[in-house]
Amino acid sequence: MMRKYQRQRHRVLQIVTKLLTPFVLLFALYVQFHGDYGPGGGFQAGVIFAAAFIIHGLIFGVDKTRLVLSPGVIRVLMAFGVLLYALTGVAGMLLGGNFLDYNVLAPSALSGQHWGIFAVELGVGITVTSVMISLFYSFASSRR
Amino acid sequence: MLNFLALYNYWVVIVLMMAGLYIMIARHNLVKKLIGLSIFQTSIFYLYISMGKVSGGTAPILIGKISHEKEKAGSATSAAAEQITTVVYSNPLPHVLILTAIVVGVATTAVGLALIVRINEEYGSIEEDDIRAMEQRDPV
Amino acid sequence: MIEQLLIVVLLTFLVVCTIGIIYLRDLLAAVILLGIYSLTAAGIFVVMDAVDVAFTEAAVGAGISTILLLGCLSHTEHVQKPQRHNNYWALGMVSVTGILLIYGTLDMPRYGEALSPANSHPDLAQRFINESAGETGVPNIVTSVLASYRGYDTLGETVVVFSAGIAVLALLGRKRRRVDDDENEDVTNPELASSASDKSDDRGTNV
Amino acid sequence: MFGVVIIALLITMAMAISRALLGPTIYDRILGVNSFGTKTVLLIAAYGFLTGRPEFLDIAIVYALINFIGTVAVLKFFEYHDLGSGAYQEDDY
Amino acid sequence: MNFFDQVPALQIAVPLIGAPVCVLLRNGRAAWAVTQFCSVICTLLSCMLVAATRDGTVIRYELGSWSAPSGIEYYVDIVNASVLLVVSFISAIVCLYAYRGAEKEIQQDKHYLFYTGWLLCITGLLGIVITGDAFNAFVFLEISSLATYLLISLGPDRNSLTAAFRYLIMGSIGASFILIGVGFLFAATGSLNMADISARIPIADSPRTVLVAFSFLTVGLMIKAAIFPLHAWLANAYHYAPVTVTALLSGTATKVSLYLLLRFFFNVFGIQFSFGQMLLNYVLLPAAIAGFVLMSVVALYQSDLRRMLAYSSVAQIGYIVAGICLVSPLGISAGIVHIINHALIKSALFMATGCIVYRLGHAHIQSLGGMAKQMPITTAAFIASGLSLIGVPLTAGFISKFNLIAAMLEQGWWIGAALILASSLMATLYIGRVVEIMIFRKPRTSTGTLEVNEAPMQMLIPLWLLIALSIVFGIFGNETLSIASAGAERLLTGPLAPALVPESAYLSTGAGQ
Amino acid sequence: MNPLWTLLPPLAVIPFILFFGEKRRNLRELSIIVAGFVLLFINNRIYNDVVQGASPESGSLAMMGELSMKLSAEPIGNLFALLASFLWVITTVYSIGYMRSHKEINQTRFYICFAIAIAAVMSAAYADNLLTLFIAYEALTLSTLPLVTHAGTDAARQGGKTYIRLLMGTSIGLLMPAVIWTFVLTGTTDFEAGGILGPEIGTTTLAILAGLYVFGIGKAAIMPFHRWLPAAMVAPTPVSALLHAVAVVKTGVFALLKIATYTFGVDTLAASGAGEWILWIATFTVLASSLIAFTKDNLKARLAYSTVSQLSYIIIAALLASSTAITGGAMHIVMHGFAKITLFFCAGAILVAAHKTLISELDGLGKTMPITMVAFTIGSLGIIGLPPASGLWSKLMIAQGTLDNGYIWIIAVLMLSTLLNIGYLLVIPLRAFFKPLPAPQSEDNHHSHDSTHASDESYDLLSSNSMQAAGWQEAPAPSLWAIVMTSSVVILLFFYPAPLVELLEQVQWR
Repeated sequence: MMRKYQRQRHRVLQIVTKLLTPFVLLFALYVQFHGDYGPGGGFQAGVIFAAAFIIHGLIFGVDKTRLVLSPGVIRVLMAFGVLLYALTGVAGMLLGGNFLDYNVLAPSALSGQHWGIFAVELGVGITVTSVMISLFYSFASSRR
Repeated sequence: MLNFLALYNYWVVIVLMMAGLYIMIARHNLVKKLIGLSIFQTSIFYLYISMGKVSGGTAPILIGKISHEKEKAGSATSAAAEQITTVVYSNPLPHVLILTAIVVGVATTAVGLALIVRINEEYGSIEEDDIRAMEQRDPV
Repeated sequence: MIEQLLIVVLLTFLVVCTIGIIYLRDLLAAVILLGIYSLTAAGIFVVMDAVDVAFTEAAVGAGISTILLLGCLSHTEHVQKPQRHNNYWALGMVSVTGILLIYGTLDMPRYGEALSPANSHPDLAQRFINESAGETGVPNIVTSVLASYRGYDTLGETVVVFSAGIAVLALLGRKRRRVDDDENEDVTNPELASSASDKSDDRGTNV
Repeated sequence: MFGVVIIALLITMAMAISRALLGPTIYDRILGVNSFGTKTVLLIAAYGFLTGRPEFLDIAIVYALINFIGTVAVLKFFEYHDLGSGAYQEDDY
Repeated sequence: MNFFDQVPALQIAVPLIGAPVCVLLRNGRAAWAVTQFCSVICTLLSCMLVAATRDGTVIRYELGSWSAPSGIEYYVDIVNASVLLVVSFISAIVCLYAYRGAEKEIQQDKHYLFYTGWLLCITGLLGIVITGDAFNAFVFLEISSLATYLLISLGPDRNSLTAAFRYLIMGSIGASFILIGVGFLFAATGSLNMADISARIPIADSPRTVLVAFSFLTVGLMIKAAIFPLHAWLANAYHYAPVTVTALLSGTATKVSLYLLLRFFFNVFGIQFSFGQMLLNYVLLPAAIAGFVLMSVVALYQSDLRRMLAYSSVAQIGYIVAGICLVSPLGISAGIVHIINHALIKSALFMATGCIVYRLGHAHIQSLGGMAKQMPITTAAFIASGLSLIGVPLTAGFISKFNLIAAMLEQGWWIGAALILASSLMATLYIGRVVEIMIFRKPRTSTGTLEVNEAPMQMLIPLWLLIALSIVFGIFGNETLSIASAGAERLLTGPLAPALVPESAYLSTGAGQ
Repeated sequence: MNPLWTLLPPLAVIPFILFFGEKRRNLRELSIIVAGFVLLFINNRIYNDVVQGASPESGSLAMMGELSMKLSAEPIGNLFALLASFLWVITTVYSIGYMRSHKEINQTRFYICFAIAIAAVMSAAYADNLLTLFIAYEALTLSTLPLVTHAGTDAARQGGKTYIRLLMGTSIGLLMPAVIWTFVLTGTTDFEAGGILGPEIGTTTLAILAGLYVFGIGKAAIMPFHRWLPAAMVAPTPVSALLHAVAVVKTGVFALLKIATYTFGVDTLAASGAGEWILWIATFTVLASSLIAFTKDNLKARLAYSTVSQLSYIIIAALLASSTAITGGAMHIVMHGFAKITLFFCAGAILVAAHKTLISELDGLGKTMPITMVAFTIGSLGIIGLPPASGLWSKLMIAQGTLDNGYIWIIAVLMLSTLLNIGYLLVIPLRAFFKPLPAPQSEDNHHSHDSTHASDESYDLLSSNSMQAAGWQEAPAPSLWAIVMTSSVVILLFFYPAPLVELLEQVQWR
């Protein structure tokens, strides 16, 4: 009886969260890719992306969120983001420029810059997302 | 007097900064120390951002249509160049620096908090005094 | 005018929050005040045209930081013990530092000064504002500087985040849960400090 | 017009902050911080229109989101003293 | 792509890419292999840089191909090339040692995280050293700091956690001070590039701001470098960290901060400003001297070997700073030589201590009795590196001490020279005390014998490699001295870029027109 | 011949010592004696070169900028090297008897350290500059430390501690700054004829510098840095012999002579009077240590204080800054070296054969150990400087040197000290020969007094001593042979000091 009451009590949050999460994710993607034109960028997008998972974890319990996005995957993504960034830089080196030189990534300097910035922002976003989620997992893991 | 007003921002920031530093040094609660660190660092960010503000300026996101088509890149430049003659932008550089610094700050806070959780597990306390007493009782 | 008023009032909020944090012994309240502090600071950043910074400060300072602090507090006591004595030594040191800083600001470029060295440097501030769009094709100067001109800094920043992730993983990773499994839950109780110290012993053997 | 709005917002923010600071109960503080966050969202929106760059409403959205998450987190912490528990599992009770 | 042009970037890129690779591998052994590989590659790369810059060449590498003040650049001359070499070499050697050395101290399932932290630490340290951008140095300082907090906290007993936390607080204060300093410099000059700053400081019309920037950078770096009154974090950190980590840090971390201090004092603010106007030598020299005298005394009274060596480190840092404060070619080169030599010596000492801890589980000085019988090679290594620390001839320590005293006497600082000698004598006492116990004291165990074997070969070989190197540098001291005096010459040339003429600065100002 | 060759025999013999080890100890010791003879031969070749006025030198190894490590032969050094290499052979022979009959532990280690010490002495003897000298000096300190602490007992540890603390302390605290200061003042540390420190440096600086050198070379045992010498008495007797006659103390005074001659230059030193204040301390040391020697009943301790006193003779000789005095000092290194090593060998022989360490126990020992006691008499005469022993010549030359620079009062001190020498040294053979053998209960006493030897187990003399038949209880044959050898050299040098004089005539004073 009591439990049922509890369940009822959290129903609103649960539904709101379920509704909200896709929009938050969408917003994160918007911030990620619209960062060139407005405020935002990889870092902010990563945080917002992580925020979607955090609110999920807060409402449904972090164990449930772990099922959605397992710590193993998080760990890989964490490393992948950094690698993506660094390898973009190395790619510049291999194509004849300096480290992190985007001009050489594509035939024209401007589109090279475009791709370069896209790639590194993505790298930042992935790392920040996964680290933030990982932090949340670590701190919120159930004490009892 | 004018000087005083113009520098008022800086001074408040310095007061905040020192308050943060004071919390870090003088408070014996470990979490409080980290909160102090946050305040300290945030005030430093504020110091930087103040330097980049230009009176009458606006956020350093170029106003006007900039084409992101690759072919039109050349003309976009000239369009942007026209714009900047009329609009004053604040200095973007401190913003970039502070974006980095914020991230660094939160990373430090996260590591510090993780350490606190572990310290609490091992010592059963997050008070500097208690921990020190315990360390003295059983030096390793 | 409104702008200056906003800044002054918001700064006052910051000071009020800080004083609250210094004196409040309830850490939860301190965390809440820190959240307000960050939101206010982000507001000031907006007023100072640093929209990206405001964005980040809000997301990180008010969001992630608060959640991490709460996560930490959920493992620990959340009332600070009364401190027996005030630390006058620290106060003195901090005051000296503050006075030195204020001395340093006396001939700093005034707030909003367009001709200050920082804002007029031909190769940095001016170049970014005037040339970046042409050189990178990105209208958000902050993004272009962040990802391209100073992309190396941002790489460093990403690595910092990564380091923090690694550090927290190492500190609170799998092992901790194992401890939870076989230890009693009441580790926050200071009376059980001895049991906590026992645990440090089996950390070595528990590999 | 926007100036008046901003001044009004500042005053309400001051009131919210005083509640958050003075307490006395934790609910007062939570409510204080929540309404403070809401006012900030409004403030930023208003300021964006005042300076003629309303596209920065993005930031306001983030604030709203963060404010929501923060409040949920604080409440959850206060209720269960734990952030990660699944609120519906038996072992919580 | 010309490979040699890319060497500076590879110096950072290699360990930086190695770190996430370690995480992806999730295997302790594989992570070790990656770390060892990266360290060795870094060592080779920095050897190339030293070779290239030895004749006074300056290598400037523009990241992202953005020209210098706008983008970030690497600025490599003989001063930082040699520090790069020290850092990566120590890392390579200690990593070899860590293969066995870390296995007991660190839990098996955390090994890969440990090595990730290791690589991140190295990335950060190398990044600080190589960069020519003040803010970038701060960013990499934080990378290395975070990794260091992690490495220290992995220590085998719970005190390592508090040690890491205290270091975190002190380190963050230090880093924040550096950030403030860089900020004020930015306010005064509008630039972040060290060379550009050095050109603009003379025309900055806000001397107080520069002064405050200077003070904050100095204090921040003093904290990071553990210079005497601000050294408190070091003892705990070195004591409770895994010994392997201590061996790594003692050779690298403080040295890097000292390098940064050198760079700022001499090449960014300029000698005239730092020492003429700010009277830095009158502030820092007493601190350095008090440091090496007091800390040697403190080291005498330690009951734990690691702690003793930690305090001795603070004392040795005092020597380096004292050398620098003389602002003479001889003094600075003595300082730089001691940066190199002390890295070798102290790492070797901590590695020897690590061997003891590996077998004994602790390093209480009083219970080291019988060590010479049970672990003769380790004991011999400890004695050999201890002699080097004292400054006995034919060891690296002698070279640094000889030059330091010569520099002191050259400037007529009799008292300084005498105090260096006094502190050397105390080093004799505290090293001698340990050696005496190791050789003569009967073991304290109930059976009267110490039931331990010699440390494994994988630990002893790198240890003796370092010692051999310190002896080689003690005999062929010119190898290090020539690098150091080239470095001193470089530092004494003053600002990195010629000062701008004020008019041109105004002319080029385009804001608000 | 390149003086670098002198390092070869002592270093090359180490692998042999290790290889033969305890198992084949005869071969082990044979290899050392062979090495000793090779070394003697090399030094002799160098002697031939030097006597003809040549100065063979080695290549130099650049160490720090201009500073390098280099060896070169000059007369004083060659003299010292000859002495040391000759005594190495003899000491080894003596050790064979002593160490075996005394059943010392770790003999292999003992011989290795001994060899290293000899190598260090060689490099000190032929050092071409202060830096090399300093390095050799430190190497000698470190390599003799295991010898001092050989027994491993608490007393040995205590003695070793005093030894290392005083010697390392003075060398790092005083000698090193002196070397560096010299380098800073002159830009070189080379030994040059006539010295590198000119009078332009100023008397005060020179006086301080001289003080730093004299006190910094703790091995010269000037008061108050003499404590290590009696403390090092805990070592086995061959080591004491090495320390007090050959290697350590002689390296100290030798270094001082060399510094006086080639760093200061006799002219500078004499003209500035920089050494005068130390002369007072040195003369005080001479007298005070003679008086202390009087009070010591332990034979080795008395000999140690006698050494302290004699060393200050040489310090005085160095500081007098006259060529005659320095020549006398160099001769005294040799004369005193042979005489004192004889005395120590005798002390060791008495310990091994009769288990006696106290002078008061020696009554009537002349009956059972006549050879030893005769040698002891000769040694004593050598120290005192009475014919037919060689000490006379060196003492005379030092006395002559005092007159050169007008320090007449020093002659008085020397006379007084000689009288004291007679008092505390000659009394010992007198007791041994003319006092009757005491009642046998003194056998029990020696255990309570003899705290210096841990492994002083009762040793069955009957089984190993071949001279038992004659009613003598002498030490084992090798030891006895060594004693005879050194004591005869003491006499030989009285009648035939010419080679030494010839060599020392080649010293370039300016």
